[in-house]
Amino acid sequence: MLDLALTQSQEMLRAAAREMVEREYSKEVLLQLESDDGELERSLWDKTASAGWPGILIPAKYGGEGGSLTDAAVILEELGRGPAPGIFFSTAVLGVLSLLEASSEEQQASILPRIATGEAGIALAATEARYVWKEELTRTKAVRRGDGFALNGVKLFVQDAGNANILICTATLEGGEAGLFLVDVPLSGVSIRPLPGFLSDSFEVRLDGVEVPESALMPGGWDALDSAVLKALPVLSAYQVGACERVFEMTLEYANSRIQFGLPIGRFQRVQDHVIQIVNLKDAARWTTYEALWKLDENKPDAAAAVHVCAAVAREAYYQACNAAHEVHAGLGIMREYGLTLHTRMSRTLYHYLGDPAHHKARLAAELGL
Amino acid sequence: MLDLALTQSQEMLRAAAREMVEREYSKEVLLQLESDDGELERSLWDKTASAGWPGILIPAKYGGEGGSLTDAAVILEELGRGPAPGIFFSTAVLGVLSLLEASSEEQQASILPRIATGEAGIALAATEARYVWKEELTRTKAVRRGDGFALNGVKLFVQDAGNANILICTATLEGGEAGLFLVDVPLSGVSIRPLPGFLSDSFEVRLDGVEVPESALMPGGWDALDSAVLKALPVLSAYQVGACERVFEMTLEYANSRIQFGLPIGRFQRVQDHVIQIVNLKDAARWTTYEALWKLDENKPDAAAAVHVCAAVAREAYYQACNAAHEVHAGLGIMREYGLTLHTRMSRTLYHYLGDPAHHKARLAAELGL
Amino acid sequence: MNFELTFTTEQEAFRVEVRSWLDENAPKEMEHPADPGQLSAEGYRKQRQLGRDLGEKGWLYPTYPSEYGGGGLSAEEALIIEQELDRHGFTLPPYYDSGGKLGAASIMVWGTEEQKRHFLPSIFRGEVRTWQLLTEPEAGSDLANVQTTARRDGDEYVINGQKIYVGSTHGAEMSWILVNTDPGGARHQNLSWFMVPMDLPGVSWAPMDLLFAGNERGAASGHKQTVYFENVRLPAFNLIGGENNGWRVAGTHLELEHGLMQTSLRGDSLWERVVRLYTEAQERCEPIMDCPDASTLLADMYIDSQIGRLLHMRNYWLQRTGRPVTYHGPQAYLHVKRSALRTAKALHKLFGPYALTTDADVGLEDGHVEVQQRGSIVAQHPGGTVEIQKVIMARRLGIGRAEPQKSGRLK
Amino acid sequence: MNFELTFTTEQEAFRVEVRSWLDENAPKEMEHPADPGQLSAEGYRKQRQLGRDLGEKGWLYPTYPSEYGGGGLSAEEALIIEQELDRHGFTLPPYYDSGGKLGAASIMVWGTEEQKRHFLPSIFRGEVRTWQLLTEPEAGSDLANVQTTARRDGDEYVINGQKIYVGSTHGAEMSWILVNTDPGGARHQNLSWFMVPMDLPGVSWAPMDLLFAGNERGAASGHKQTVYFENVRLPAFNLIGGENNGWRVAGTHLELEHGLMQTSLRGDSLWERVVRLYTEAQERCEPIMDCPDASTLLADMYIDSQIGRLLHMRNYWLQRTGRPVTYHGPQAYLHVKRSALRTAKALHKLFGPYALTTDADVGLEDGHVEVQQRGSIVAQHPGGTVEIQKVIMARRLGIGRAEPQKSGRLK
Repeated sequence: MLDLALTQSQEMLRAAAREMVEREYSKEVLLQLESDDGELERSLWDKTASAGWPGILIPAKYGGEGGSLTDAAVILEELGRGPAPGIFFSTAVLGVLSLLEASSEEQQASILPRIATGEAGIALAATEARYVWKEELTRTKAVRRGDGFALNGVKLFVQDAGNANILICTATLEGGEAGLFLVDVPLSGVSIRPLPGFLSDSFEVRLDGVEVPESALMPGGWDALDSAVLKALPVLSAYQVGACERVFEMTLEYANSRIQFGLPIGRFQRVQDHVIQIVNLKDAARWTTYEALWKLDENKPDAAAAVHVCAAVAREAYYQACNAAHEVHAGLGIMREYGLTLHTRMSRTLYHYLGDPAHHKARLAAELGL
Repeated sequence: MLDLALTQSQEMLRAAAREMVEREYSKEVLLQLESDDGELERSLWDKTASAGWPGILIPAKYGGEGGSLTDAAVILEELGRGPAPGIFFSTAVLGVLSLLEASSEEQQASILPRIATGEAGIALAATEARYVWKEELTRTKAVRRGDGFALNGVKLFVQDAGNANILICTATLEGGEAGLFLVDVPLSGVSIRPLPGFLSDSFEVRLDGVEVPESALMPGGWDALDSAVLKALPVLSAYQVGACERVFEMTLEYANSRIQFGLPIGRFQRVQDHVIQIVNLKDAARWTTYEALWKLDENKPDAAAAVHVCAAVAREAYYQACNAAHEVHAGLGIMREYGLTLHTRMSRTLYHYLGDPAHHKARLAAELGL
Repeated sequence: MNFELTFTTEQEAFRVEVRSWLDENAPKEMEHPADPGQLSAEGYRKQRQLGRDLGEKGWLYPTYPSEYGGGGLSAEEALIIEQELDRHGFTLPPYYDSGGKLGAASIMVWGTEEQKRHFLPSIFRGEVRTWQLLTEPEAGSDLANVQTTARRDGDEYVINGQKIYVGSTHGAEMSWILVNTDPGGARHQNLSWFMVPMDLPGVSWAPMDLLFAGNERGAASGHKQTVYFENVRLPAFNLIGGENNGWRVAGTHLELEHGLMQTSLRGDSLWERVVRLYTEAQERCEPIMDCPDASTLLADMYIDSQIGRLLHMRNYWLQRTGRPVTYHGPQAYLHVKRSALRTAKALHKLFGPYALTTDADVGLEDGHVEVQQRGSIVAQHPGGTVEIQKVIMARRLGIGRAEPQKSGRLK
Repeated sequence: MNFELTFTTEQEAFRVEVRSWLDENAPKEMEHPADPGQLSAEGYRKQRQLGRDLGEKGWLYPTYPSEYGGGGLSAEEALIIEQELDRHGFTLPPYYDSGGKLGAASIMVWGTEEQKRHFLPSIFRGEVRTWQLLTEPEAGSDLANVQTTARRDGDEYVINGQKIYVGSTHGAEMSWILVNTDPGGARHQNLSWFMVPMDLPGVSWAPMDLLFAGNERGAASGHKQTVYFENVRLPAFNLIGGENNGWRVAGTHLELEHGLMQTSLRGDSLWERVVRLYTEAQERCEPIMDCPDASTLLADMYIDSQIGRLLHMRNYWLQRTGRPVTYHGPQAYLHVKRSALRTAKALHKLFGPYALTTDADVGLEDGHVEVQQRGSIVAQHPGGTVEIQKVIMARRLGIGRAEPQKSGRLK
């Protein structure tokens, strides 16, 4: 029967996650993180790990929870309220799904337990100079050397690389297809450099003759990665949904408490319309996202179209919700200490990450046979 | 020196045109025209002709005014306030410019004086099944027969064909290029059929073995026609500017006189924003249009880019201004007798006519070297 | 979570029953004119006959108590009936009866037992079609400003005034009306709500000449009417909810009208038409227009239709499970209105002038695309303008208010 | 009509004079940091030195009367100076001096002869840079709600309070301030407007930590400051326009600030940068993103820039020819604000994450593209939010009013 409620255990998970995010990822902490050298972020990660959440998608045999994508989304939605840093998504969602889809039994047995305990952090180093999600644009090369491979190339806009100790790097094999390599960092020849500006936790990863053993290559290739990304996308959208919820709450509260012309500014229709826009964006993002999650969890054949719908909607929603929130907050909103700009920056970072709305609409059109 | 005012004689022309439009093209008359069999339209045409306006762009030696494109635009802007039917534009602007660009001295001497006196009405029958402005999409064929040609094909969405007595028809010559033919109507083999619906004065023209003499072929081809269209476009935009002005006036008046909740509805910010939107649209259309006209009249080398800017802006402006006006008028606006829907219908008709905004943006991008 | 409407074995058995009954009893050769104003008298008669046949089985208003002529069925069974009717191209009811839907819901909340027994069965059995009489020239967005008056005179009320944007083609037997019963009274406390048989002396109507009048939710309405009341004498029994309590009665049906009426959760048939048109043109290597962002336009249309479907699904679920429904109705309604305009623009961009003509040879889909061009403009206003939907959303969300506004009574 | 700025022979001769003077005197190796907050002390010193040099020739505030230190030149000559400065990458004034521009205009209207002679020459000669002190924590859109007070005490006023979003990096020597001089007085009749030297005891300031602070019109401001007043004693002579007349004085500079300050009519340098970036990428067959509607996005950006140019040109012409200027300023300002957001989105779509980084290797155009991403958000608010521009437009257009509102005094 139609049931749009979370299960009881999901509700408990949500409550715990909300409590943790409010306690650990306060505005003050997140502002501090903007100028963090990594130490603060690691200590936060340890706390998240101790709750068992990095293992949410990891099978029980590897020490995880064996949860559904919807379970993971419940946690991500709460993290989005922070907005907490992306390393959780990179590791526990995208990283784990990539390993489950593409890696060998041995690789899984070696890495997944370390993720579950919070020991390992993963970053996917796939994108390069052209920021388009296509196998043939991989220019990083993997050349056989001895028992292993030498990797050469530059990965750009790698999310969370600075906070990971394992990179999943795409590199072209001799046959021309992309291979997926597990690269432990730090490692000789790997240099990781943050890209400053109006985006969060984005890095350049240079691979200069990086030597990795044979066992670093995963059996699965680009298609496996693609299907991991497809599953990860609506979980990321859930993060954007949670972020929109928080932006909505901040904005409604401000609209009701800020007095100008003797009235709460929320009495003015122009201000109301900004708040209404945020509500409409967040609800569209929420329901397209949870339907896509349900379709993936239920293995529905038309899940891919639903995924691209929610990916397009949630990216746009977070971006525009932040803009609308800025309209309501005006001067206050652009003060760093107020905290709205944490969301604005994150909304920009996630707008293009794993494909911007135009990309997902193109994929959607393809899924629909257009 | 920078001078954005009309000249004194243009101001006189404007005043006379406004007076004529208010007198002859009242809402009641225009509503009657919607179910007219042509007689009313012809009598209105005669009155327009008696003012000498059909000759506005015709050189003095052919009995015209020899006016500038800006002069013509002044008249068209006033006609747009009606919105008066399109036959004036089709004849006195697009028709005359096509003849001036593409036809022979003899053809001009034969037809232009008849236009100046109001005797001849012109329609350009160029578009076919694919509604794209490209020479190679002309499928109507002109085949040599005796001293002349036989024309076969179907022209679609020909504006004002039902009110014209000369058609300018494009048809592919044996060499594959499009030729422009002057076709007097009525004529055996030509059938003209109105296309009903939410558009104004649009016709299907079927050419079934239509025989025309050698002298019907104009010396100029598609390029000449293209440059006539380029000049006609901002004059059409001026019509849309005038229409937007009228829509603005109707809407402002209604916002100030309609009382709901004890206040003029114009006191509500949401209603104000619709009116403001109309003002912004009309002003953008106005100034891009008159700059393009000035650039054409002054033979500026970058006139084409300006033309495509104003064409894109004015089409969108009229379309959206009508939508915004409907928001303000709500129920009243959709009553035929109120007159707003005359504009709505015309705004739709002109949205795609001679190229929709997407077409003009593509042409603009090409002009800008993008 | 479960985003699917699933049914029990018993319910699926009921579906079989409905299906076979419909295969036997639903009229064939239905008319689906693009402009519902073109529905013939014969087409209308068929709709009404099917309505009476359904009514007899309790399938016309399936979820209402059988004691009043409803079906006493579950929401799932009602949905099954609706889905099966949809296979035959019918809605539930098969004729335009928004007045019956909204009126019945209001009477269920505010009527006396006697009134329920008197008014509901004829609606539920399909014996009457009911119009809603709300809007007036001076009462559009400001509905509480109605100027039509009802003056008490013994056991009767005498009604005078004028209502606009009423109903449909082919008339109605019944209506309900919001009128002023205390011209000097305080706003919102001076209104009353009556059931009015349309054959009373002094009631008359005439069609309005509009850009387009059909395609509201449910069966399309066809033309809208102006209804005149000239000294219409009405039994006091027909007053529902008490004198000067009309604004609260109206709160019930306004709540429903503002986005909570659509329960069918059907797909978007226009979307399917458009995809077919577009892909057919593509296959012939002949898009009508040079439209560089055609696939984006189509993707956006699809996304809009998915959001609309999901918002209605959510509202249905909230109602079904007794969860609070506040801003949700107007939100869904707002989406439907706004996305209709976006779709119209996209169709114009994709198909150019073809989207605008009803011509049998040249027009698209027997005029259904042209009708959407006009209908999308008109659709911004009925059931509350876009602005009114936002006003309600803002109140229900508590924007700029100490307390969010409460919803109208639905029970 | 004539859409071209043409100049007489005399004016062209003046251009030659300006050009050769600038070639000789304008500092070389100018800094153009993407974030003007990065302007070095040395860069600022050069700007100020050029300002003083221009001021000496009457070219800093060219159109103001020479008796007050202005240039006594025509609008055309001023435009020539501006165009020639633009060739060297400078604005007029070459440093952030919106307070000087707006303050001087207000003093010209409301100051006494003695006040003009006292305050204007140092502004016009570039001896002081002036900040404007308007916004407070409780007075944003509702500017008339300022809480900073000035209490008369003998020949002095004593100022206490706090102003935010003030000025620039590298300080200022002068400011003007809107304060409350009658805390119990009626709204709009309780304010006064003062000139305040920034070196008075009790004045202090500290930078605000903002998303972005620069890129207002004219020379960019760099950081914004919070300015504190603690028992600052100010000569009563510094009161401009009389006690409790401050709202009318403010009407003058608000009129200018709301879209009438831009006179340069320059092209859009960001547009040129973007076209270059895009075409370079195209030529290498390497658009950064798969962006199906790239050419539409670029065409839309171009169209926005043309509309902005034309609206400013119209406003300039209206002012120059003494025609009424009503809703026009806020309209142009609104367009600038809104199109900045559209441009930011388009750049993000065209260049993806590249648009967001200041990285020297990876970022675009030395960070100018990234700065636009942040700056476009911030640009919605200063000089009146988007909502305030609409409020003024609605009043000036007379929407919902018996009479359109009159503009602030500019003469």
